[in-house]
Amino acid sequence: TTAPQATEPAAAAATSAPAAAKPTLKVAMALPGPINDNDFNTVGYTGLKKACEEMGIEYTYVEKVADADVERVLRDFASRGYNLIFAHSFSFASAALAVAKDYPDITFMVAGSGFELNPNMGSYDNPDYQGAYLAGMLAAGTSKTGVLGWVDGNPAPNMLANLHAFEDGAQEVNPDIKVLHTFIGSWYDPPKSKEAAIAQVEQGADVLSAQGVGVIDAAVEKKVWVIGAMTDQNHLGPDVVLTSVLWDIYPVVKSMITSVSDGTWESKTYNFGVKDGAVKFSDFHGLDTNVPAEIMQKVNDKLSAIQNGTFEVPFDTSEVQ
Amino acid sequence: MSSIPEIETPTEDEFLRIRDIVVRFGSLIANDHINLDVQKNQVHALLGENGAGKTTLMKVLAGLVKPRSGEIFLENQKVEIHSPETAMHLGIGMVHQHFMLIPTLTVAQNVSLGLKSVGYPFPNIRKVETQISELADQFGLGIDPQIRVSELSVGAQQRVEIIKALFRGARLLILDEPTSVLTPQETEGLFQVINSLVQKDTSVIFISHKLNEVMTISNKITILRQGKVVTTLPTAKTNPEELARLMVGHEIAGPKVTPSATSDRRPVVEIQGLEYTDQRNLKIIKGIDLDIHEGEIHGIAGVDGNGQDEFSRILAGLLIPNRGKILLNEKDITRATPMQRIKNGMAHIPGDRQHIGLIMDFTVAENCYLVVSQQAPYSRWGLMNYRETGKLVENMIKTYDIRCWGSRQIASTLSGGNQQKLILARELFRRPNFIIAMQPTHGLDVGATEYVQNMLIAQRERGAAILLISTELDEITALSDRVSVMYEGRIMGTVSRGQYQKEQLGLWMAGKSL
Amino acid sequence: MSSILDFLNSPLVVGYFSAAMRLAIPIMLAALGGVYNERSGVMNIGMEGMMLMGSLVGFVVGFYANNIWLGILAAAASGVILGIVLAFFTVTLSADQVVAGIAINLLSVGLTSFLYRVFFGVESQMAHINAAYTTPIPFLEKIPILGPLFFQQSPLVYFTFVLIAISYIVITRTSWGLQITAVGENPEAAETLGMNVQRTRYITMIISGILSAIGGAFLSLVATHLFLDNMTAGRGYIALAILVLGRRHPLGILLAALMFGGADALQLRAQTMNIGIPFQYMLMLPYLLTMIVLAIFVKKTDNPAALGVPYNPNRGESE
Amino acid sequence: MKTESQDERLAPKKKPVIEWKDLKVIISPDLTTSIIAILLALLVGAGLIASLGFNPLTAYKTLLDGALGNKNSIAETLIRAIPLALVGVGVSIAFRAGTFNIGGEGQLYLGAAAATWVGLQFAYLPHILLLFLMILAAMVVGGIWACIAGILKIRFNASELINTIMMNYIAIFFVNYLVHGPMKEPGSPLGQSSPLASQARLAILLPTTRLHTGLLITIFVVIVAYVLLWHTTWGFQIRASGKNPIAALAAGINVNWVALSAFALSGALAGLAGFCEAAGVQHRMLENISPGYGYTAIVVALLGQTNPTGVLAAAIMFAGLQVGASTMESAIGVPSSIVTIIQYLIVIFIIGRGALDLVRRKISPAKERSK
Ligand SMILES: Nc1ncnc2c1ncn2[C@@H]1O[C@H](COP(=O)(O)OP(=O)(O)OP(=O)(O)O)[C@@H](O)[C@H]1O
Ligand SMILES: Nc1ncnc2c1ncn2[C@@H]1O[C@H](COP(=O)(O)OP(=O)(O)OP(=O)(O)O)[C@@H](O)[C@H]1O
Ligand SMILES: [Mg+2]
Ligand SMILES: [Mg+2]
Repeated sequence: TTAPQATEPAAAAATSAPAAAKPTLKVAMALPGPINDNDFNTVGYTGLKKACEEMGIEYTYVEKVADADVERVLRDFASRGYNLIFAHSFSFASAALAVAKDYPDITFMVAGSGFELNPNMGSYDNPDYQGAYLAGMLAAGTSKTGVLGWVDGNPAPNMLANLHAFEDGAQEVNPDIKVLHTFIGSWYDPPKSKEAAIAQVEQGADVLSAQGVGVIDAAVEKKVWVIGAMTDQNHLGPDVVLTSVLWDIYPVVKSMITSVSDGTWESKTYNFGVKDGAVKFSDFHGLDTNVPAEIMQKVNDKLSAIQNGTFEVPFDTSEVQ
Repeated sequence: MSSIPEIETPTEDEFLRIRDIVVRFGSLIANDHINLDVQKNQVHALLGENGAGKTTLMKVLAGLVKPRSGEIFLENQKVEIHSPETAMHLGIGMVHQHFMLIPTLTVAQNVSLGLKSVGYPFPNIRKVETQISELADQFGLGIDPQIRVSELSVGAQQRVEIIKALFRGARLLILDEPTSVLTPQETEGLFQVINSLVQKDTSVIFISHKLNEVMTISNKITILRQGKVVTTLPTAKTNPEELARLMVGHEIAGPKVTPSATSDRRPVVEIQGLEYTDQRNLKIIKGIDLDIHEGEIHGIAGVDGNGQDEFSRILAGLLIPNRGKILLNEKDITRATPMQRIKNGMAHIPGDRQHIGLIMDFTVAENCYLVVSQQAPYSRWGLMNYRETGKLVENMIKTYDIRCWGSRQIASTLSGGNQQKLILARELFRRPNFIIAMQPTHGLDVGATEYVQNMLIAQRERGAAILLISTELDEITALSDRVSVMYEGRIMGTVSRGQYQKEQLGLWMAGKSL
Repeated sequence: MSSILDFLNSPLVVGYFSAAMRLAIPIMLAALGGVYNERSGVMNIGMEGMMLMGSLVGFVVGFYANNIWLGILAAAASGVILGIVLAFFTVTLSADQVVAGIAINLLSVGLTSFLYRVFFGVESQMAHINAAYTTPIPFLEKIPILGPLFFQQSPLVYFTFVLIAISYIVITRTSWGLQITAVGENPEAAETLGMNVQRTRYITMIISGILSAIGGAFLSLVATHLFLDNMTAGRGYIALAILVLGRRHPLGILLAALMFGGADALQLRAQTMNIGIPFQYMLMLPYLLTMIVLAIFVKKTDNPAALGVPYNPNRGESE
Repeated sequence: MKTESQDERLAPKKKPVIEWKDLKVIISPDLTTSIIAILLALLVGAGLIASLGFNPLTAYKTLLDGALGNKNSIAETLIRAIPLALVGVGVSIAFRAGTFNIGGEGQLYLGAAAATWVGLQFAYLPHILLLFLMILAAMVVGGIWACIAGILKIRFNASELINTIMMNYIAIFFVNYLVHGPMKEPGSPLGQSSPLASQARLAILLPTTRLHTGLLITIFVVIVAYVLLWHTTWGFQIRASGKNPIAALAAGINVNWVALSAFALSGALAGLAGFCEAAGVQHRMLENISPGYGYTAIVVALLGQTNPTGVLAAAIMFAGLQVGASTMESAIGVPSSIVTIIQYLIVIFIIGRGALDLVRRKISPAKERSK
């Protein structure tokens, strides 16, 4: 074919030698799942895209990277001149550390926290557990049965932190609240997530927390409330998705690009949470009338408390029984 | 191509006329310009050695094999038989050498298979059942239409096959070696059925290797040899000796066997109270006591399917009996593995050479050292010694005259006779003192048959004990020093050489003791 | 007496049984298709890929046509195509049936992911369709246990029951069912009776493709109303086990799939009760149960005699 | 094809000692068709790539570059080929013994877990001894896990194909339990074990890359498997039992034992692959240590025609495609699912090479008739 190659600046850039003139910033991201999952990976992809396009930075990504493959992908990025690399999964930490040690001039950022860092490797937490705390309050306050439901794929640390924060938040509103939780053993099995959620509803849960695709569908079918996660998932159930706990990594990406460019970057765990507007509730789409006013008030007070630092959501990744 | 000119003017009552049929399988010409005429209300016999092309010609009539050239006329109308369905519509029914029944279905279901006329899409099995009973009464074919085929005896299965053909309105019934699985008494019954068929406007093509049967039942006889028609004769004008000569092309001389003195030789194998029940809980072997002496060929006669196959497998170690004892050279081998038996001097020439005898995808060489692969010097410390096996294979090929282009030829591409030679080479090369030979000449031509028989006799002369299981009574009586007859898993009786009486053996084969 | 009835009609019991059925349906559909192809003597290891493709195609068409029945029809069409492809390899070319099936499965993973993006792009909100959930059948839904199992379900579930009934009749009562059995038990005999062995096997493989694809479409159109990469999550492989467990009989499939669904529904409920067993052990339950039942109750002698054996009619020189 | 038939016509009528068709069987009968299959699959892939608005040539160049372009990419390709080849050789041996091992995935997981456990427990042992023990643990555990399916087959006649699939789920859930429970790294939030100490790791083979000595183990295994299949009695018995178990039994071969031992060996090799991943790549046990190597390896075994050397070649090709695919995705944005499609189209076309024979058979009788 004689298709013009002008549409592929990335291809040209990939072959040009990076350290020739001035080191321009090039950003790459490895994501563990498909970028259209409307969940964790969509958050990563849209944050990367929004920040880079806004700042005119060249970027790339590889999706559906298995844990077993990530080290190779990161090395591939590094060897092709990407100098700010996001490893968008807690499970990529040890691979990223190994690569970071071999490429001291490149900055690595890994999602999550609690693992070993390197002078050129930091991490960005996903403090959606802060949102989960608020969601727990909201859920407990809205629940009439005193039973909440939580469905998840696997006990990943951010998921455990989320669950524990959700439980804590719920207990703050109603000390007798019961939170049911189920792991289905797979991230991508919507029908099973749905069945797990239905099982919880049948055991009395009337507000669910959707940590996997499929839970909202159960809420629609069983006519119970559900709180979405990561992106605004109201469109999946306009009558039952009370709100969604949003996480946005655009602030992280943008801030990293800036600090790496001007040399102020330092190795630590960055925490862009409620305070920075990276974690928040989505629009209630008019459903907020279903939440008792005093609960809404409590939740908003808590939100401010988190924002001004007077309250810190406990971070707990211990395994559940 | 036929040796005598055909009469070209068709006679009034001619039913089927076959002209210049040619069938090739690759380079092999199975039917070479065959001409054949079958009259109405007659039994026309086809004779010929194994591989002469009889079945192939019949499959052409049944629409299962497409001829390369040639014409077929039915009642003077030229017909094209494209498929089994057209054959059925033309009134041609065939009972195959190997039964074409579905064991898991009932008789009525088997009969209605593929027939739209019995109701479509819902066959009216009830109606078929009554119709079967009517047909059975009409032709004297006793059968219960509701029974599962897997529960039927071989003779009954054959009656089902005949009913299947009649049910489809067959006016020409082809019976391909129908008697090879029947007792003399069952054969008698079949002949009555054939006679009543012929009287009721049906023609029959009857294939058999048994000359006396052909003489009894047929009106005309056509002899095939190597795909060609040798001649067609009216039965009345010939005799078995002439037929035999025409079939083979030369006079047959049976193997020369001198009697051996059985009594003072030591028994190599002793079998006591052997019983075997299969997976379906059917008692197959119902108590066998038998011994085979040094330098003796002990023949087991009997109609196929009376437990001979299981018996040979039990002796070879492929099946474990439920009860009883087998001693080989005074050692108890009842539960021994095949390897332990082989080490103890056993050799096994299985009836099914393609499935049990050889690994068809292996080379000639690999098949040659299959048994000795675990023994020095052919392997040491678990490693194959290809220099030694090479010598062995070369030796075997030479000694047993295995015709192949080299030891790396794949066994499945050998001719049947050479496959059997390969098995003989492998099994006899290690000079066993007990040989199980199951149908060792089955499917072989005269030359190869003679070779195999002489090999067995040579082993006997060497002092080996040989168990010869065969459904060919003539072969058994010619070779054996003693003959036992097996019927429904039992030994009906044993006689020594010189005391054989066909009638008595036949009664035993039919399960009737004296 | 009435307390037992109350218990049987309590939401927990009713919910458990209807969940067992919902979890069973997709597997049941695929396994039901397997009844046809395995009875005719060919294996379909490609069910997983056919389900996945069915769930994508069903979803795409269901979404754009805004009609789940059209989606199911389209899924069935994709099953026809994959069925023909697999039959071409296994029946016509006598390729290894296991390897060809696995190749279809792995190909489908790539193909569905690719096609989803072609239709929905990567950045839009997750596509989602709206459809009715359950359509209980009046009066019958009130029967204890049987009501929730059979009569409080979505229309596609009723459709599945109809398919099972039809399959039961086809397999045991029609001449074509006898033909399938004949082809699977003794292809040579079938040939002498004028049956076309290869064509029969093609047709059974196509039926199998259709039912697997509908099973997949159930996941995306009825169970969850959306599509996600690889969302069948191995159900096609499980259907293979259910097929053997149900002894290749439509009613056996119904029971075996229900057993699996029942174990899965039980484990999902047991997890929320915090009984101290790690959830991973709970997740193993359906698989372990399947293995145990398989070992104890199913004999290999139940297999059709010609299963897995390619058949090439040797008609002299015509081939 | 044309030249071939002309050759035949021109050839002297005298029958040579070894005919051309025999030679063709001895050399590689399927090499040309395999190449045709690959080209065909690449052609279809090019169509898909072009349909997305990319230049297929650029895409393929990037793919090749990513797979083999420099020392590092070659190393990465080889790293990925290691588990595929090891499991693939195992699958091949089981296949040659007439059994299907679809359980490579679960056996790999358990092998990796066992090796890691030994590596952590006995970290004080000297390097070579420790590695040896880890290998032993991985192979024994993988082998025993496979044996369960083998014994169920022999004892209950239960299909090993179905049981190994079920056992994959069970093994993976069990490993998930381990890395979140007893084997979990203390203090870490992640579902993974503690890292292996340096003496429990495989050494780097090629400096500045990740290529580890697992490659040498793999090459060793390929050679051993080759010798095993073609030069040992056991291998001979494996092949005999696989081709015709009844004939093998009648010839004195203990078929059950041979099939079971071959199945155990195939499980052991999958376990060994798990060891290589844990000790050579991840340096610990992870909950997702394999992205489906166990399933891919079945297809790799087929592509390699169940010959150890062929399997190694097929594994390298598959690994190269996968490695190149992610480069292609990141460099020019072509989704990697296209490469998955290409990979399995290759497989499907190779299976479909029988169609060529079919066409040939359809044509040749017509030719003969016209003579
Ligand atoms: N499908 C086939 N493919 C290749 N060769 C065949 C096929 N069927 C038959 N033959 C060959 O054709 C020849 C004639 O076989 P046919 O079965 O007609 O012999 P027959 O006279 O019936 O012998 P028998 O008495 O053993 O039944 C044999 O050499 C046989 O091997
Ligand atoms: N599939 C095949 N491929 C190659 N050669 C074959 C094949 N089948 C048969 N042959 C060869 O064709 C020839 C004829 O085989 P066939 O089985 O008809 O021999 P035969 O006349 O029956 O001999 P025998 O008397 O030994 O049984 C033999 O030389 C055999 O090696
Ligand atoms: Mg014949
Ligand atoms: Mg022959």
